[in-house]
Amino acid sequence: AEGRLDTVLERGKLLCTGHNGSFLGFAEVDDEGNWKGLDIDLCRGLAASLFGSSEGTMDIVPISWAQRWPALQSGDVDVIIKLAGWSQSRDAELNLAYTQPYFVAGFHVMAHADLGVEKVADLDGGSICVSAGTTTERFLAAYIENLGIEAEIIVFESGDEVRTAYFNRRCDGLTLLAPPLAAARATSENPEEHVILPDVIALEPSGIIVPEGDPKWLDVMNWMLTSLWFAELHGITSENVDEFRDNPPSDQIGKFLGVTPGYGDRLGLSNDWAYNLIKEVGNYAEIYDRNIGEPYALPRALNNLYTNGGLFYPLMVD
Amino acid sequence: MMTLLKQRSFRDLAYQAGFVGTLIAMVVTFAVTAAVNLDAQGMTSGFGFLQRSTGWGVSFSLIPFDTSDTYLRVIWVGLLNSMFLGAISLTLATFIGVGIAIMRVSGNRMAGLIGTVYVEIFRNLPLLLQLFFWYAILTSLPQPRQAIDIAGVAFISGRGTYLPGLNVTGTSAFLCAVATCAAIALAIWLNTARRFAHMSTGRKRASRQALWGGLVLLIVVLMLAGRIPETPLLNVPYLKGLNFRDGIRISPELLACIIAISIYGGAYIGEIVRAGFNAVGKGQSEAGQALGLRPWQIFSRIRLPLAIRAVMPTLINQYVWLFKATTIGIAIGFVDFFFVISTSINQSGQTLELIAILMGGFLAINYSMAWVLNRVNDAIRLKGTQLRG
Amino acid sequence: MTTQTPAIRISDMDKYFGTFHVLRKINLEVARGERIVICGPSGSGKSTLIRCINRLEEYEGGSINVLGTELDDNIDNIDAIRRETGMVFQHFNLFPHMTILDNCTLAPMLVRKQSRAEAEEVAMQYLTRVKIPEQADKYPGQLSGGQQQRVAIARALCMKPEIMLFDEPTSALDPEMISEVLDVMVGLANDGMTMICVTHEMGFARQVADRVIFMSDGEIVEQAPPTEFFETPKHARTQAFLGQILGH
Amino acid sequence: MTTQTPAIRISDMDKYFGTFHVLRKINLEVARGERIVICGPSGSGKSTLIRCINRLEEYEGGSINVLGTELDDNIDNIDAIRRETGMVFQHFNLFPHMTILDNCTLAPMLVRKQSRAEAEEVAMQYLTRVKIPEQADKYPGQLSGGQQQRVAIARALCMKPEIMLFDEPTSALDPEMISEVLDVMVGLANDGMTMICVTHEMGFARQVADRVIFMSDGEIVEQAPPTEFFETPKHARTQAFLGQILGH
Amino acid sequence: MAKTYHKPTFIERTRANYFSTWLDTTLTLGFGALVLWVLLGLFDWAFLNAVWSEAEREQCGHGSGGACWAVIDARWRLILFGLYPFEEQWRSAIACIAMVITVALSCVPWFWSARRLPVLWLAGFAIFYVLMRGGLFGLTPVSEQNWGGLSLTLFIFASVTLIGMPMAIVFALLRRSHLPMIAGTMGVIIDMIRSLPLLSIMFTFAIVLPFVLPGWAVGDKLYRVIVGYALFFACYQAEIIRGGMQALPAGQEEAAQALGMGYWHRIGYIVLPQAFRNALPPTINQLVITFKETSLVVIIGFFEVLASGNAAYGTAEWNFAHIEVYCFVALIYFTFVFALSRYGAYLERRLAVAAR
Ligand SMILES: Nc1ncnc2c1ncn2[C@@H]1O[C@H](COP(=O)(O)OP(=O)(O)OP(=O)(O)O)[C@@H](O)[C@H]1O
Ligand SMILES: Nc1ncnc2c1ncn2[C@@H]1O[C@H](COP(=O)(O)OP(=O)(O)OP(=O)(O)O)[C@@H](O)[C@H]1O
Ligand SMILES: [Mg+2]
Ligand SMILES: [Mg+2]
Repeated sequence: AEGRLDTVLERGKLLCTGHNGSFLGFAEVDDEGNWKGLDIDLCRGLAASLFGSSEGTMDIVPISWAQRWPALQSGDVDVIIKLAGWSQSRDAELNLAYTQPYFVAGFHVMAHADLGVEKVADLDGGSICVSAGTTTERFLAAYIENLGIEAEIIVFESGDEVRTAYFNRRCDGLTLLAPPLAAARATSENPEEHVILPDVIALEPSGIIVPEGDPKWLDVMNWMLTSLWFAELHGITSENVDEFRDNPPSDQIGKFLGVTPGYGDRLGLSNDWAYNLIKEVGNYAEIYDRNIGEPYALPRALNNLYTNGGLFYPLMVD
Repeated sequence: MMTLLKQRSFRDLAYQAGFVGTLIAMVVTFAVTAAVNLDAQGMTSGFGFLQRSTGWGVSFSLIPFDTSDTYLRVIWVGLLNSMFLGAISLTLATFIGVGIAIMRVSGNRMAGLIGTVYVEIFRNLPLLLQLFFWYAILTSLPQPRQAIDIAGVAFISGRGTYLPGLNVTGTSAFLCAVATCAAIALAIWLNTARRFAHMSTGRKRASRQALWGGLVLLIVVLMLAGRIPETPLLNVPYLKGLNFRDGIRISPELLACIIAISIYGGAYIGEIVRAGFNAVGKGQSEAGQALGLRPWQIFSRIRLPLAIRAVMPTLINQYVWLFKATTIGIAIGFVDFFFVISTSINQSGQTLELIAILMGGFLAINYSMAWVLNRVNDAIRLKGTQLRG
Repeated sequence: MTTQTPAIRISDMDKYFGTFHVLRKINLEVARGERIVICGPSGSGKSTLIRCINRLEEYEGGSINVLGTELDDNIDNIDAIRRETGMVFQHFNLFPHMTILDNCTLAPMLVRKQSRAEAEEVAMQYLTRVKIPEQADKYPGQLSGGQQQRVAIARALCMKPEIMLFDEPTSALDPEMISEVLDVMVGLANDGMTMICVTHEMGFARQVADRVIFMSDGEIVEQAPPTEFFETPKHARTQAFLGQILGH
Repeated sequence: MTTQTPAIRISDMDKYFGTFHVLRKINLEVARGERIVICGPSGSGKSTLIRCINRLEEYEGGSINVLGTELDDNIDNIDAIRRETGMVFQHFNLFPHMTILDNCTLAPMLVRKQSRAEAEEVAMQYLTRVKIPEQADKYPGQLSGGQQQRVAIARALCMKPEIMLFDEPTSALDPEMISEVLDVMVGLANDGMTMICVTHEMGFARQVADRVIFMSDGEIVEQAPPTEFFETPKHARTQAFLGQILGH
Repeated sequence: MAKTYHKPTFIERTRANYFSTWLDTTLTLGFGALVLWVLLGLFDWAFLNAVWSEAEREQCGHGSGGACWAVIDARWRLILFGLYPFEEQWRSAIACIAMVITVALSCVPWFWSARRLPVLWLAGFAIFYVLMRGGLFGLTPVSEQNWGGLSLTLFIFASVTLIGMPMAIVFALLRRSHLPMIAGTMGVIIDMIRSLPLLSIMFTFAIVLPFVLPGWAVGDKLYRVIVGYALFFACYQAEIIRGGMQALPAGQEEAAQALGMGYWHRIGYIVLPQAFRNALPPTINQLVITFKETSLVVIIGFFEVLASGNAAYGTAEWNFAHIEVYCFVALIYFTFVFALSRYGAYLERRLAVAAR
């Protein structure tokens, strides 16, 4: 069978994952019904890389968590960009292939300040709410077991119910991925009444997912991520990318932006695909700030370039 | 040939063969296509993951469960929880529904009005919303430290209702429940069965006393046998840390599910039973009146039995549907069958297999429920056809 | 309840269905042990009249006194009267979910507080009397129309009422059965039971009734002993009606 | 279908309900234009017999030939026979969701493919004949019993059948109405239609029937012209039955 | 005690109906107080203390104790139209109205004929489809994936009923067939399908079916889901119709047979019209359920009203206001379903009068 890349190019349209509702920061819908968010920007970037622009070349298919793997296999979507953690069972048993992580988030616990708790161990005997759909509950269970405390874990299907339950004091603690947790605190009536405990329950590295056994398609994903970080590293933004192309400061950057051929040919893309990508969505920093940093005031922390003390690094562009 | 085609008996045979044949052909086509397609996708299906440990826990379980138990067991936990919730809610919904139907046909304007308002509100608002509402009310009860204290042994709080319990093993508690149900069934049989009709009143009373006495004795024996050693017999909840320990706990999630489903189901069942009352001609109740029966006797002996018979098939439809409403528990974190399947899908990713298990589970429960109720329906169906008006 | 009072005394009774005036100023006195036949064209209010007597219908004006008890809004009075009056409905109204025997024993057990054995004995006795003891364990739907009719009579009799009200008790029967049912009723009449019977079986009226009442348009047009009624009807409406019944 | 063949020829017909042998070796021949009255005690199989003639019931042995067509398993034959036989049911079985006129025009339009105008004209003609043209736009539930009965007759006639089957067409009527319905039937009979009528109206039998058939326990016990039948019944069972009908 | 008759006045009737005994009086007063209390509280929250416009967002939720309708002001188009392209949403609105009109018109008895009803629905669906899908008359094409909000809800409901109803009739007829194999098999199929959660059926049709069907038969996900839902609906409705048929006296079909009418004529003109009459209240129950359960398509990623409601508060600025959004969505559902159930009550009364 031909690879997914050819199928997509032939179709002239990329089918990318959305959400059934909203996932704060990663897949939201604006007042006019357009998708936005970090995951969505990656989809748009991918479409721009493939076709030059995301205008009319991309369909966001809203799917639920449970649907994502079969949807990929049945061809409803071409790729899963849906903040999905990289675990061994998924990787090995479900015939999925992960790119390097593009977002690393810690799970934290937020607690009511008046309980006087300072760490998760102080929640002994209390209850902790988590939302279903990710690997959170498993990590939380393991973490609590390690601490040797007893706590009731209550799992909710949706993010807003879990928050309501916490604010109604059904639970003493609320466990979420750092971004939504920060959002929950920031949008509450009285942010000072809640403390985010320092414990990191677990670190979940999330990558882009494609079906196993399609290395060319996987390559496109990996190099798209590299391009975003490479651009950030070299200060290329969506605003100044034209200047960079007109006067590439280095041969490497010239090749990167398609001034000299090669960067695209090897992948089966146009040579200026990285230019299109940056032009469309900007570099990683722009994407992050636009979707997470500004609206939710969440510092980049681990999700920074290695040069800034983070975990991310571009592969070698040559 | 032509005449053969016109023969009714031949046609009947041909129709049946055609119908069943088409169905079989469809199923075979599906199976073959599926095999080909799945093979092409390199998708392996298998139920091996059921033997793996889950690594996550559940907040409510009727049988012991911890994070090292297998997927198979967690699915079993979910199934039991669903049946538990279903049994309680369906029973309550039936009582509420019959009550509402009675109010609506009672002829008392005020009662009728209340019944109508009840149906229009609770039938027409989405169940999910009602569930959120009851859950919000239950969780906004006081915190454990300020819990409503009933005589120092029972507590009501936003974290649940705590009742004193006994320190006995689950098995013996279960056996006690079974024994009680059996005794009740026996008592009903004793009261209604023909073969005891001619028993003298004295002998009847004696056998009734023997029945209940035996039950009490059996329960005491079971409790003592199943005692967990080195614990006091009575298990009183007490406050420790952020919450109560010990005792029997009814979590707000369970309670909210029970309240929401019974109230919601009551509205639908009420409508159906009302239709049943309307279908029963007033001749029968007039005959009861003419015989001097009291209103309550007419209701319990004549109107209700006839109304239930008139709507039994629709009622079965509704029960089957209502049981499926328990899946709503996932929204507020009640660990039911659907919840564990959904979580397992997220955790293991074995979507298709788990959906198949989900369907199998509901099929088993609902099909058997419908089957039993259909047998009941057949058993109580009005005999003979020569009925008038 | 002394034996001096009449069984039924209806005075100036008015009955409306909504605005429709069904019964107009009815006056009727029935002595104990008297046997009355009511006839009249369809829709004239015969059924309604006897349904008023055991308060299956409320009435709007006048008064009804049954066995010395005033039939007013007092619930105890209504209960007392219903206990003492039996009724056989035009449409039988058997309880289809109970066996014939249960149909007959239900009220005696619940109302008269008889034991099951006692009630069943009485029931079998009356079922034998209407010649269907072998059907006791069947359900109403399994009997033919005539048999159902007889069950309805037996059921009413099991309560041993002082007054029996029959509403067209032979309307749905074939000729052979009609005579069987009428035989039973003649038997009852000879036992001295107070009886009001709506029927068009003129043979029965002639043979058994003490008095025949003719109703038309909600009024009692004529009442007279049977010989007088059939031979010298006074009212024109009665004459026309009798003409058609006896004519064809 | 030649005029030589009899209208109905039943030979050695057997019919069972489960193990219950309802009709036993029935032999009956009805000539075209003949008028037959069937009587007999309840449960003797009268209704079942006429229901077999238009195959509302299947039979297990022997054969039935209607208008020269064999009534066997062949679907076309069944349809052909039903088109040519009209039936009036004991309980009318009018279609309650249609007006009287629609009740009468439905089958002619669907089965005989008549246009609406044509069908309505015929229907009004027959409704006039049974004296209820003014009720055409009402629904069955709004008519009295006697009127409904006449609609049922008109409905069957609108198909212009060669044979009419009546099942106790006056069973549920009050005395005044019975005579009206019988008048209509006498009219039909005089037009020369083949007619089989289950009834206990002996006046009608005497006046109209060519032959009276007496059934008992699933067998034809006796058949004879009316005068002979009523005056010199041969069979003991017939004598007993007639005794009771005419006696009371 | 002689009685005299007079027509009761309004006050007398009220007293007799609501205050005749102490129990009645308590009931009336208690219920009245409860209703008053709920209504006042609701009024307080929803009107008196509410924030209405997007511009005043800042005042929301800070001790005012009122509703924050600002979220609706800002996001109502998202809730009503989902992901439908912003500039084209007028099309969705008109399509929606067309669907409502179609449904409303088919409630008018004049349309209840074998010719008018199909024409009406065909026209309704054609208008809806052309407007929503585009590609004709210069309308830009919009794929089914982007349909959403109220028009999607209505579309699913209408199509499910429309496909499901004939299916239900066929199922019911098959189940009461005199041929044992057909009746038996159909019984098992109906009992099995109605035992399953709707959600799993939708999931199967959306996700699993592509693996099972030959390529040419797969079709768009939306239509697969509609077919699956229709199948599910048909199984429930078939039982309801069968109930209605059982209540029909055997004489009705026999009378039609005796008139020489064929099977389909008997079913179409005699049996079905009366069966539907008998089965009206449970049918309305079923339609109410069907309308509400369209919300389950959210699980396979469609933006019907509930899902777009979720999306509406799913951003940083509106995240706190989910109660208001839920209330708004509930109000939409309630409006339609309540209309449906009142219409059912009206029909019931109407048919009761006609029946006799
Ligand atoms: N519930 C009711 N509401 C309105 N009108 C009624 C009601 N019941 C009976 N009627 C009317 O009251 C009148 C008397 O009815 P009733 O049943 O007493 O007549 P009847 O003399 O018994 O006639 P039949 O011989 O046909 O039984 C009729 O015109 C009837 O239409
Ligand atoms: N569906 C049935 N199943 C079993 N037995 C039946 C059925 N229908 C009729 N019978 C029995 O068959 C016998 C003949 O019934 P049928 O209706 O032909 O009697 P009939 O002569 O018309 O009586 P009637 O004068 O009461 O109408 C009766 O004993 C009856 O109980
Ligand atoms: Mg009457
Ligand atoms: Mg008969």
